[in-house]
Amino acid sequence: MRFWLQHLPVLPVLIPLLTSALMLLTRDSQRRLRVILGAGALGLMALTALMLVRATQGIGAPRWPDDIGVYLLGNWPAPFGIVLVADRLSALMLGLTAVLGLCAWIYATARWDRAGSHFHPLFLLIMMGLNGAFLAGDLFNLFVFFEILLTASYGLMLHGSGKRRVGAALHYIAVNLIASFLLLVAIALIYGLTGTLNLADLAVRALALRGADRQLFDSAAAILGVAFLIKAAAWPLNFWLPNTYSEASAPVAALFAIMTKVGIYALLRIGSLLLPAGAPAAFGGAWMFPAGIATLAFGTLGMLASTQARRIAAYAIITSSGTLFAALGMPGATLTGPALYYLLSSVLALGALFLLLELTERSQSFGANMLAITQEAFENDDPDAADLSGQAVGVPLPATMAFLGLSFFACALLIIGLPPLSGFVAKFSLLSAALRTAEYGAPTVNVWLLVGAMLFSGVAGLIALGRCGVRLFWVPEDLHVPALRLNEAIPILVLLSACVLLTARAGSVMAYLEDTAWYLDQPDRYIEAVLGQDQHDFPAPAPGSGGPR
Amino acid sequence: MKRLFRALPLACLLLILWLVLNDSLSADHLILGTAIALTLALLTPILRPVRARLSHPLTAMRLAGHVAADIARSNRDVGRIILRGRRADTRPGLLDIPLRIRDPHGLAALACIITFTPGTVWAGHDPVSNVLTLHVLDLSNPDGLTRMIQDRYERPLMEIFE
Amino acid sequence: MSATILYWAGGFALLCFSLGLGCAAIRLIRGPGAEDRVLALDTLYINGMLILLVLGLRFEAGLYFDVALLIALFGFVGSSALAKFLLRGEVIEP
Amino acid sequence: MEWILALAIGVLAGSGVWLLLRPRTFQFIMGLALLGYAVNLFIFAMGRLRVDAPPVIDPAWADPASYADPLPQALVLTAIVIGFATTALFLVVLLASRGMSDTDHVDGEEHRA
Amino acid sequence: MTDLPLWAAVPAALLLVLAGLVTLIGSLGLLRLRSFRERMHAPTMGMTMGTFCVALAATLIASLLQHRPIVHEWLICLFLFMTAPVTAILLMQSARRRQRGGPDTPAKAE
Amino acid sequence: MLLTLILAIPFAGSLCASLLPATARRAGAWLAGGSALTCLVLTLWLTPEIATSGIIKLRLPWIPTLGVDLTLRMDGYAWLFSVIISAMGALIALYAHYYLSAQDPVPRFFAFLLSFMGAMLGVVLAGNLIQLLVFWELTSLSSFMLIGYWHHRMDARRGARMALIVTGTGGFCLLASMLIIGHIVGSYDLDAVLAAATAIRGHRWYPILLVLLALGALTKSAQFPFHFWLPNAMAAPTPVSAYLHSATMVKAGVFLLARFWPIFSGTDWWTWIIGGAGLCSLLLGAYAATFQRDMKGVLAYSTISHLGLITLLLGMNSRLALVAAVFHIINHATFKASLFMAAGIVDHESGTRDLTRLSGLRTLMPLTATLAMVSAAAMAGVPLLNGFISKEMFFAETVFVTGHWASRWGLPLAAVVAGALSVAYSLRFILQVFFGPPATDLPRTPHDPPRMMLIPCAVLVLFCLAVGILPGLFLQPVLTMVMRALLGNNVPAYDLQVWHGLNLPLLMSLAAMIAGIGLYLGLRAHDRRVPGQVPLIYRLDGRQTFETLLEAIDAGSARLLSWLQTQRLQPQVFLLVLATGSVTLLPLLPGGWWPRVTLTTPAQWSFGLIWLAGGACALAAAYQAKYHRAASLMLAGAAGLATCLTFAWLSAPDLALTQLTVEVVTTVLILLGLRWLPPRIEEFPGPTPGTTRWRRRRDFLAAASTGALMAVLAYVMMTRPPAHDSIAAYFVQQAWPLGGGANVVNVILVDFRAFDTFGEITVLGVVALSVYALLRRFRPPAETIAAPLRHRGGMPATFEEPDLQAPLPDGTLRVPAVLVRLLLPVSTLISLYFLLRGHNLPGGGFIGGLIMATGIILQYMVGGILWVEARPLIRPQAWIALGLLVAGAAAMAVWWAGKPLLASHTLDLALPLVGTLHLSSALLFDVGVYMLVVGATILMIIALAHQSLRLHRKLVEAATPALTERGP
Repeated sequence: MRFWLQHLPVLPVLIPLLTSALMLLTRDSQRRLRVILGAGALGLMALTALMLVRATQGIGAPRWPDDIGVYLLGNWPAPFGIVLVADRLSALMLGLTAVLGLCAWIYATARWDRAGSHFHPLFLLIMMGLNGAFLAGDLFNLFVFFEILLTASYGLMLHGSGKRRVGAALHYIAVNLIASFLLLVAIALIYGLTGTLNLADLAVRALALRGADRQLFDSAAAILGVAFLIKAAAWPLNFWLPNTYSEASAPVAALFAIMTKVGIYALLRIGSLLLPAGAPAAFGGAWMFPAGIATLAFGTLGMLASTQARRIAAYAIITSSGTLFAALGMPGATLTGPALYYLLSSVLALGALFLLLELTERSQSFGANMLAITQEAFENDDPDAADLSGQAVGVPLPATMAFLGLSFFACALLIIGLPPLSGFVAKFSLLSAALRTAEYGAPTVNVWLLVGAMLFSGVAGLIALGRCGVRLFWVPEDLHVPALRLNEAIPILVLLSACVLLTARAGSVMAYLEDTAWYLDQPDRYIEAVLGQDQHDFPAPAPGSGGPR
Repeated sequence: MKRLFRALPLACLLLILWLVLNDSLSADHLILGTAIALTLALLTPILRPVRARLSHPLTAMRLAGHVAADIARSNRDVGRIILRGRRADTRPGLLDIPLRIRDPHGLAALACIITFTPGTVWAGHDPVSNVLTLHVLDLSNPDGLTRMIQDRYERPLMEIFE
Repeated sequence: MSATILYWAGGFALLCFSLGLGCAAIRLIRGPGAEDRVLALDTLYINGMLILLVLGLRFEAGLYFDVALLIALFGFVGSSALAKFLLRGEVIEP
Repeated sequence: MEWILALAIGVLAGSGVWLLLRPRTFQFIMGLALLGYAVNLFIFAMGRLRVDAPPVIDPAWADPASYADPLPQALVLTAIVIGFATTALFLVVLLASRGMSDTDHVDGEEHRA
Repeated sequence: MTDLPLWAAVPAALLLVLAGLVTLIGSLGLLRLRSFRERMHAPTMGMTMGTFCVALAATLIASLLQHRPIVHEWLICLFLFMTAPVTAILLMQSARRRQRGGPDTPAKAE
Repeated sequence: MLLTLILAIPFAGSLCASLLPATARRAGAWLAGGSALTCLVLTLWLTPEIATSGIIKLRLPWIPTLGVDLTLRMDGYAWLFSVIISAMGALIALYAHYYLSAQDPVPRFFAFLLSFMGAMLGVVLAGNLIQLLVFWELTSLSSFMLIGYWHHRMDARRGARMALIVTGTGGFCLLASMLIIGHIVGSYDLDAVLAAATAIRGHRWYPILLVLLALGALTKSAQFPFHFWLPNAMAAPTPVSAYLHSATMVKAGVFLLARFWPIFSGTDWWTWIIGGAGLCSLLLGAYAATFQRDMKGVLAYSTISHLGLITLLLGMNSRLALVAAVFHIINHATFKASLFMAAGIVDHESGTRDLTRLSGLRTLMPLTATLAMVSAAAMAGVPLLNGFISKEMFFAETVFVTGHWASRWGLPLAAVVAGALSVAYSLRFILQVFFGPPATDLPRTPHDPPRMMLIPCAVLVLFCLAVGILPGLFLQPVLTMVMRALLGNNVPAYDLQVWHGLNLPLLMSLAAMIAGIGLYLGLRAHDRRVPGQVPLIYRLDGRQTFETLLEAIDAGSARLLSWLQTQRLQPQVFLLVLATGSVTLLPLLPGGWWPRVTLTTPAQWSFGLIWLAGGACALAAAYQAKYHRAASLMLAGAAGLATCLTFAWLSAPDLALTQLTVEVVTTVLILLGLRWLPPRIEEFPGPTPGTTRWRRRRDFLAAASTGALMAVLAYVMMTRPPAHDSIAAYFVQQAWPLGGGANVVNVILVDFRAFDTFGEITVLGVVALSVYALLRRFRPPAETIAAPLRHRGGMPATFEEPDLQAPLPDGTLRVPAVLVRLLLPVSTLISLYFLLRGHNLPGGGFIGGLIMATGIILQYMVGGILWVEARPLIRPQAWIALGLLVAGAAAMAVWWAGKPLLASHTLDLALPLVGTLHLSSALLFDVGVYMLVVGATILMIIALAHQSLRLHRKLVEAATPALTERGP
């Protein structure tokens, strides 16, 4: 156990990677084996994430100085080699990813994993990309993990194929490819100016930049910011999102709920580290707030204007991004904790909503819709996948409609921010923190703008989701009770219970997040932990043959 | 064992290639090179069912000399034609040459030689009638060219490959 | 002395090769036929390879040789794929 | 040399961006390719230009000043491979889109004025 | 390169100059010749003479500098020799086929 | 503890009810009634404690960092409401049991009802503002569910949604106001807030705070101008209307106003906003009620009116008015609920609620008629009923208003008018339904309902009578307790009596009564002419306005959205370019960054020429990409070659090698795709449309500026001295001593930054898998199947199975095949050469892998897919997997030496003959890279190439419909 613990920060990357490699050795038709492997890997990842969350709190087995786990890959000291850093924020995001991923995956095993090849490896690899991006302590490594998660997301986005999906994916890929170029250019510029790629080292060196160097650095940071803002879906760079998210297959869309948050994570992380040197405009500086308000307004507008449930959900993602930007763009770290709470709640809720909507759509007119989906998804030239359409029907569970209705209701509450679930707590805590910043010299106009925009988005959500829910559950005369599988219902239940848990334990969760925010406001600890990390010399369990280096 | 034996020429070739590439005759390269060359030579027939049989190395050397000389000469000719540009009264055209050589490797070698010589390009080969079509930049002396290819190239190639 | 001679000779050769590269590029741009372009691309590769060889001579570095070797070995792949595309309509047939 | 390379980067990037703004999928993918060259050269240029100083060191003489900066090169290598991969993927997606929508417009439908 | 004796440097330099000229003429042919089939012949000059001369010069210089025969430049010639017909044959075929179709063949839909 | 129980029991009951089977009618009713009764008993149990100590409080921590706790707090005021809620709940449960029909899912109804009850109790018991808000919104939500209970009816859906949106929006405003209060006070605790009254009133945010609070309260209480949802909420089952929309939920708004009365009242703002809204609702509601056609419509508008009365009283800034308001809350709850029940009974029994159809029911259902008449009399303010007393108090308050003459005269006048109207609609309600000739065209013949259904109604009527006759006895102590809770020790002296002597209020009452009767008689003609139409303001249909507004919002937002976003890619890319360009320029605007000292490498002619050609090719590629795809591809290839030469020239041999091989593979890849693209014949040269020209110009400008920006940035950076302590120096210095390799780039790739490489090969693998997965579902474009292939480059129109045994292909490919097959071992050898030497000289896994892959692709090119795949060669997928696993194993092997992942580890094996053999984990890692690159590249290319097979199969199928089995 101790042996594994010392490698804890790298496990969230390694587990999915190796498991997916193992899966590739099996055939696509050996689905059961792949499912078993996937279950094992995702379970292990969840366990690892849990342990990381505990470790970064100072509880549990691996004890790290300052509760920040630094893993030197290749045993090269910090600014030179690549480091993985597990601090509270990373651990939090890892935990969230694990929960969401597990749920989406379980859901997919009911049906969707047979709608095309290689669902399981791709799913694990996107998890790997997400985990890596949350752990990366190196700018270029962050880019690499972004690429992994993006390419895997392209694959998953295309999973199931079909005209509209491919069309949406084309745009998604096109925009993200350009964003990747921007990322590369920015990283290159930053390296050219500072001579480092390590984030902690960069934070130190950015302090010393003066004059023209600083100007160029700000330019580079601006490009970097644009790249992250694209991924985080800031207006006007987010037009790809509604189509993409509403056309993706349900489990994929659910997992995508966290994709925009990766961009936000990157902005938050880099912004926090560059804070002492003066955060550049996109990283919590001048534009983040206006971008957030614009995005929030745009998402709200989109929710109002959409009639289709999935599109509403997609715009809800934009709204949540906008809220986060605006919150993180307010001065000081007062809003960071509540913003993180909001992030947790909205990711879980939106994930659940995407899963749910597919089931709901299935109830609309069973014959036509289901058949269309099935044909679209399972039309395949290879004979071993051809006759799956028959199996795709589950067993009608009791009280299916009540379950769906209540779940939808709960999701709607979470997204709108109505009591009693965590959406409300998030909204309330954000707003109360926003008002508090007014005391610390934030422009009052901004405070009111934020409060107003958030409340208005709540109202808009109420209108949109109300209409949508009424249409889905109340209007149709011939609501067909969909055949639901247990592994389609359980993930939704788990996600929503997670939200309930967030609500019930709001006190302790909020305390944890406030601590996280506090750590983010003090980048010195992070920097010291990374740059001060000695080369590892783990106690070997068995005498190794030959001398290491 | 027979396979091994049949793979030997190719293996030797590959080993030489390896050594030239690494520019070294040290023991480790020899061993590594032999291993790699043998493995590759043993695996190659999977995708290369037709094997070349080589003989008469001396003829081959002589042929190489001829080819080098012809290349140099035709370089000069073609260069002149290019430099003269539109004033040059060249008559480009196609030329059919009946062949006797059948071995695919021999034909391939002939193709290499013809293509590698400026002024002539392989323009087609009819396997049934075994007629080679050439495109020639300056077709002032078709018979001479036909003879040259048949005597200077085809015959030695037949000696080598058949 | 010999270094100077070689330097200038190398420079001259480089210039010639680059000019040749330019000629090929003009043909590549002007066309008119697709075959012309393929041919020009092939020439471009050859000229590039020669440039690398001369650079290798100038800098006395074997590293350039590798690139040239690779061009010699695989420079034709692109152009022959193109040629096959022109000839048969697809590069890899059933 | 610097200005030549800078101009080259500019021309490549300009052509690439122009193509990215065009309506056909093939134009887009060519734009990606050209922009990819530009970006790779740009990253490479961040290590500053060195002639005849490949970072293949003489073990006895490992003075950083006498070798080109190896790190941007490593980054470009990664970028080239990732660029290749994404180009391939985009190509296949555009083919799929073409197969399903019967058009090669980037929006999957023709916009007629 | 200063160690190189003059008797070797001069021929090597001449070889280089020759290579340059030949290759340039070959490439020029690409522009000056009238039809595609004629143009087919031109680049071969660079491929053959140009490469030969450069390889020869390289071998000369490298062998003298390192005091042992260095032959790996000839691999390049070998590979060129081996691969040259592939493109040429395909290209010629393509050009012939198109010509057979007549000048009014619709433009290729590449 | 008891407080928790009071709050928990309804929710627990709700949960139980929701778990009951849909047919458990009786159990549901018992559950609901039982829960409500228990709550009532518990509340009453607490009475002595409330009476003596004033407040009972219970605090459970929830989110301490935000100052939000679960605080249950019961004082006299809350007690009063708890009693109303639970008592009414019990009565309604009984009533509903008889009201609901057999088809309805009854347990669900009770589940919602109970959850509403719990929420409502939560509102009144909340000791924390945020907690109050939570329950406040819960009442809205459960009201939504209850209104939409019969969701198959459109009016129910609409009404439910309207109520939800209006009250929900109000809730958000309330949230904002609570936040501001919390901000001002520094706590959300109710007691703390009540103690900070002066601070709140004096704060500069007070006006906005008040507006927000009023929005919350007025929407909830259906006050003007948000009153319209209440009549539409009448689509709910009548028990719901009786319970939520008359007795309890709509009272939440006035509950809140009264609760905060000590804090907020006493300012002009308060008077104008609250009083004004109350006055408007009072008059408007009464006026509209007079003309309604629907029985429940009358009651709904009268509810608005009565709530307006209460609100007006609250807005009067007088403590006595507050007393009157609270008193009227109680009274209104009783008589209105009983009226609703009566209306529900009539509806239930006769099948309609239409006042124009109903008539003369007095004889058919005498008991109901009696009860309804008494309640209606209470509503009209007839003496000896409770409505009279509260109305007298109201009149008295209006008389004592001071200030502006308009309010001095206007308010009493308005009061009389409202009184007259209430008399009129009460009369109309009773006379139309129960008097007159017996109706004949009713859907059902009505008769009195079962006794048990009448009991709730009767209980309430009895209460009306009791209070009306002996108010002092029944309500004086309660009211005092309530007032103490609200006002502390400032409770004004008041006297609840039926007879105060002949005074102005009594005269006003009389006037109202007479005017009301007259009004009723006068309006009968109008009523017969246009039944149900409200004169003068019928155009101001709240529902219509609301729906129009919603639609306008939808349409407007859709339009705005279409203006603010685009579904097309080109504008998106343009925006992206624009955004990036401008933000990059922004920090550079001040200038001062142009290099002064330039450290240039001397320019070379040849290099310039290379880029002259390369740049021209790039431009030409851009120009040709539309119509001459293959040409464009070649031109881009030329630019790629120039890039490759640049890398080589500028000391990056590894890059040159990689660029070259990637170039080759990419060309093949794109060529494979080209065949699936539609033919594009150059369009007929005609005038280009102006927009297109403009767009092209704009795009050109964007492209040119981007290029210029990149060029400038690159130039500035290149001429800038390198960062003085770049980490690159470490790599150069340590590559040999610590990394064991001379090629620093490779050492970085496989050792210093091997993790990046690991990630990068994963990307490659992922892409290969995605490509494969997508292509499995590839659909060839329609016209490639439709049009014969001859037109596309002379492929055979029919599919001939290639001869898999033929040693060499026939025809043109024969000679190339011989050569290319000979090349395979050579290229494999060279790939291994580049792989193995990578650590010390340019090369490595990537380059090696790509060379190997190219060699194999060549075989496919000359041999054809089927021929090659008939021979066991390679399983790309397995190579990808093995590549990842080998790299992973190389990375993890050092774990057992106690080192972190990817630390390099060398194993020196002493072998005979050879000497020592270095086996480094870095080399193993590179082997993994090699395998993966081979696998991924091949998988992609081959997957793409396989589409031709698919097309051929389709062609064969199309040609021979009978033969539809799949090929091998």
